[in-house]
Amino acid sequence: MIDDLERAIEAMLFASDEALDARQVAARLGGETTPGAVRAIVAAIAERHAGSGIELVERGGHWHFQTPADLAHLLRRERDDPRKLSRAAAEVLAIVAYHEPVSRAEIEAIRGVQTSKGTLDVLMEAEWIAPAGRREVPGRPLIYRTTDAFLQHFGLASRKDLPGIEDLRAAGLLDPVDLAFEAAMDELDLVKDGEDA
Amino acid sequence: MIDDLERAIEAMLFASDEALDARQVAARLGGETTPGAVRAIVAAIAERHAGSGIELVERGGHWHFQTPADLAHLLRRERDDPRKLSRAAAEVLAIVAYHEPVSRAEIEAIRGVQTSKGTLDVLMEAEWIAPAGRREVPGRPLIYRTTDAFLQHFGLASRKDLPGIEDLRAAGLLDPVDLAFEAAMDELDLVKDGEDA
Amino acid sequence: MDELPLAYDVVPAATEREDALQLSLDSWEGPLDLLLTLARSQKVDLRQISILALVEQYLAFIAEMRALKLEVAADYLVMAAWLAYLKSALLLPKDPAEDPSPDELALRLQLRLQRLAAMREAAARLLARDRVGRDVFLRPHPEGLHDVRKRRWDASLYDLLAAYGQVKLRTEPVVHMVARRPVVTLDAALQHLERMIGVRLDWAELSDFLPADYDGPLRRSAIASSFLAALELARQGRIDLRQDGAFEPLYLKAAGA
Repeated sequence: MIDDLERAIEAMLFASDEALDARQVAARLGGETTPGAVRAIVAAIAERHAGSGIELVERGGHWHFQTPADLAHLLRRERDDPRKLSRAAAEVLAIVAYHEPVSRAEIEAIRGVQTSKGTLDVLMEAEWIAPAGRREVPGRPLIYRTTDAFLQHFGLASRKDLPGIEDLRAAGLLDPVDLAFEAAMDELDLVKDGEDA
Repeated sequence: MIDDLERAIEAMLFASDEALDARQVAARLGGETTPGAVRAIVAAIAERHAGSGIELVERGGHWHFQTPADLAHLLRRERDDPRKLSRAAAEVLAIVAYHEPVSRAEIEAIRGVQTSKGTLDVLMEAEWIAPAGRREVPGRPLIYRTTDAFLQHFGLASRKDLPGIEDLRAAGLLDPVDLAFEAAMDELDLVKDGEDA
Repeated sequence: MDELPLAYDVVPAATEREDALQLSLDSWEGPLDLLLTLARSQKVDLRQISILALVEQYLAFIAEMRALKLEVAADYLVMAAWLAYLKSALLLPKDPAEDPSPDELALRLQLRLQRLAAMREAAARLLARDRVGRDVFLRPHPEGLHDVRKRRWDASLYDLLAAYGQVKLRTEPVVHMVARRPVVTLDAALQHLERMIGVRLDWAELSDFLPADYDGPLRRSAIASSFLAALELARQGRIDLRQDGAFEPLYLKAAGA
C-alpha cells in the first residue's frame, strides 16, 4: 500500500511540465511537508520504479520521469521504403564497379555527362559504394569503390564475376538498336536527378 | 524482477504521445508477440501501478498512463482549462454518444431545435465526434459517432461505460418517439382489453 | 428509471430563475427546452406530468412575453398555437372519430420531453466525469514514438549491366569504318603494264593485259586505270598505241618493237 503523500508526489512529478526539485514539490503540497521529507519520498518512488519501463531520474536536484535509455530503440521504429534505383544511379554504380576505385570526375568522364552529388549520395545511402580514400593527384579527389553489401545485393561472389565487355556485347547489352530510346530515358533520369538534388 | 517484454511494453505506453492498443504495441515489438499476449502483459502492468500516483487505464481498447482522479486538487493549475462546452454542444455530444450513429436530423428531432453548424464543428474540432458514413435513407444524410479521443477525454473504458446508458435503454428512452409511442399505445390497449374482459 | 434524478441543466441560468420573469427567450434552446423547464416546475416525474397544466403554463408564459411587447421567435409561437389547439381538444368531450386523439398527441409530447430530459441529464453526467486536463493528467511531454522511414534502394544485376552497356555505347568513340572499295590504282596499273610490255612484243589488246581473275567492279576499275597508264607510257614514248576506229579495241605494244 503506497501512502497518500507518496502517491501525490509521484503524480506531481508525472504530470509536471518540467522537472521539479524538492522545494517546489513541498510548496505544491501546501507547505506541510519539508523538502527533506520530499527527498526521502522521491528516493522511495525512484526505488520502486527501478528496473521497470519507467525511470525517475535526478538532474541537478530536479526530478523527472523518463523511459530508460536502454529502451530508446523501442521508441524508434525503422520502416522500409523501397525505391527503384534511377537509371543514372545504376550507370554510376556500374562505372564504380567496373573501374573502381574511381573519382567523381572519372565517373563523369566515362559517363560523358555530369553526375549530381545526389546520385553518389543515393548509392552511399544504399551502402553499395563507399569512399576509398583520395586520389594522389591535384585536388586530391575522393575515390569510390563498391562494398561487400553491393556484392551481396547483386549476388556476386567477387568483382571478377562481373561480365566483361564481350559478354555484354554477346548478351545484346551493347546493341545500338535501343540507343536512341535509352538516351531519351537517360535524359529523363537526369531531369529527375536534378529535381531530387 | 520485471521481465524485458513487460519493461518494453511499459516504456512504450509511457513514452507514446497517444494511447496505444494491443495491436499497435505488438507491431512495434516486431511481430513476435501476439496482441493477446500484449493484453495480458498490459493487464499485469496496470495491476502493478494500481493504487500508485500513476495509473494505466484502458479507453476504447487503447491504454495510457494518467494521474488518479482523486489527486486532481493537487495537480490542477490555473492554466488547466478544459474546453467549456455550451449547453447545446453538451447535449449534442450526449445524443451522439448515446444514440450513435446518428444523423443531424435525428439529433434535431430529440432536441426540438435546429443544430447550428458551429455546434457540430466544435465537437469535431475537439475530435470527440467524427462522421461515420451515411444513413442509407433518402437524402443519404451524414451520420456521426464518438471517437476514441472522446472515450479518453471522458475517462470511459468503452461506450458501455456511458453513465446510465443501460437504464436509459431499458426505459426505452433511447428509442425514437414513434417506437415508444406504439409501445405505449399497445400497453394502453392491453389495459383496455383487460378492462373490457 | 426512478433512480435517475430529474433533469439537470448544464447551464442552470434559465432554470434557477424559472419563476422569475425572464425578459428574453435566449436562455432556452427552443420551445421544447422551454416546455421541459416549465414541466420541471411541476416537481413530478415526467411520466406523471399534467400535460394540460404544462400547456397552460406555456401559453401564459408566451402571453406574458407578448404583453411586455418582447419579440417572440416564430417557433415559440408555432408551438403556442399547437398547444392552444391541444388544450381545447383535451378540454372538449372526447370525439372517438378524431385521429390522432388529443390523448395521443399529449402522450407524444410527453415522450419527447422525457427523451430530451434524458439527454440533458446524460450530458450533465458526462461533463461531470473525470476529464483529462481537469481531473486527470497525462505526461505533458512524452518522448513520443517515432517511425523512421528507411529508404531501401532496389536494382537488379540486369539493371546494372544494362546501364553499363548503355554508358559504353554512348561514349564509344564514333569511327567511320568505310569498307575498302575494289579499285586498281593508277600506280598499280602502271607497274602491271610496264611488266607486261616487256613480255609481249606484238600488238595486243589493252584488256589482254589485265589479270584474268579481275571481274565486276574491279575489272572496270582496272580497265580505267590501265587506260590512263597506257596513255602515260605512250607519252613517255615507251609504248605505241593503235585504235582502228572510234570505240574499237585499243592495241598497244612496246615502242620500237
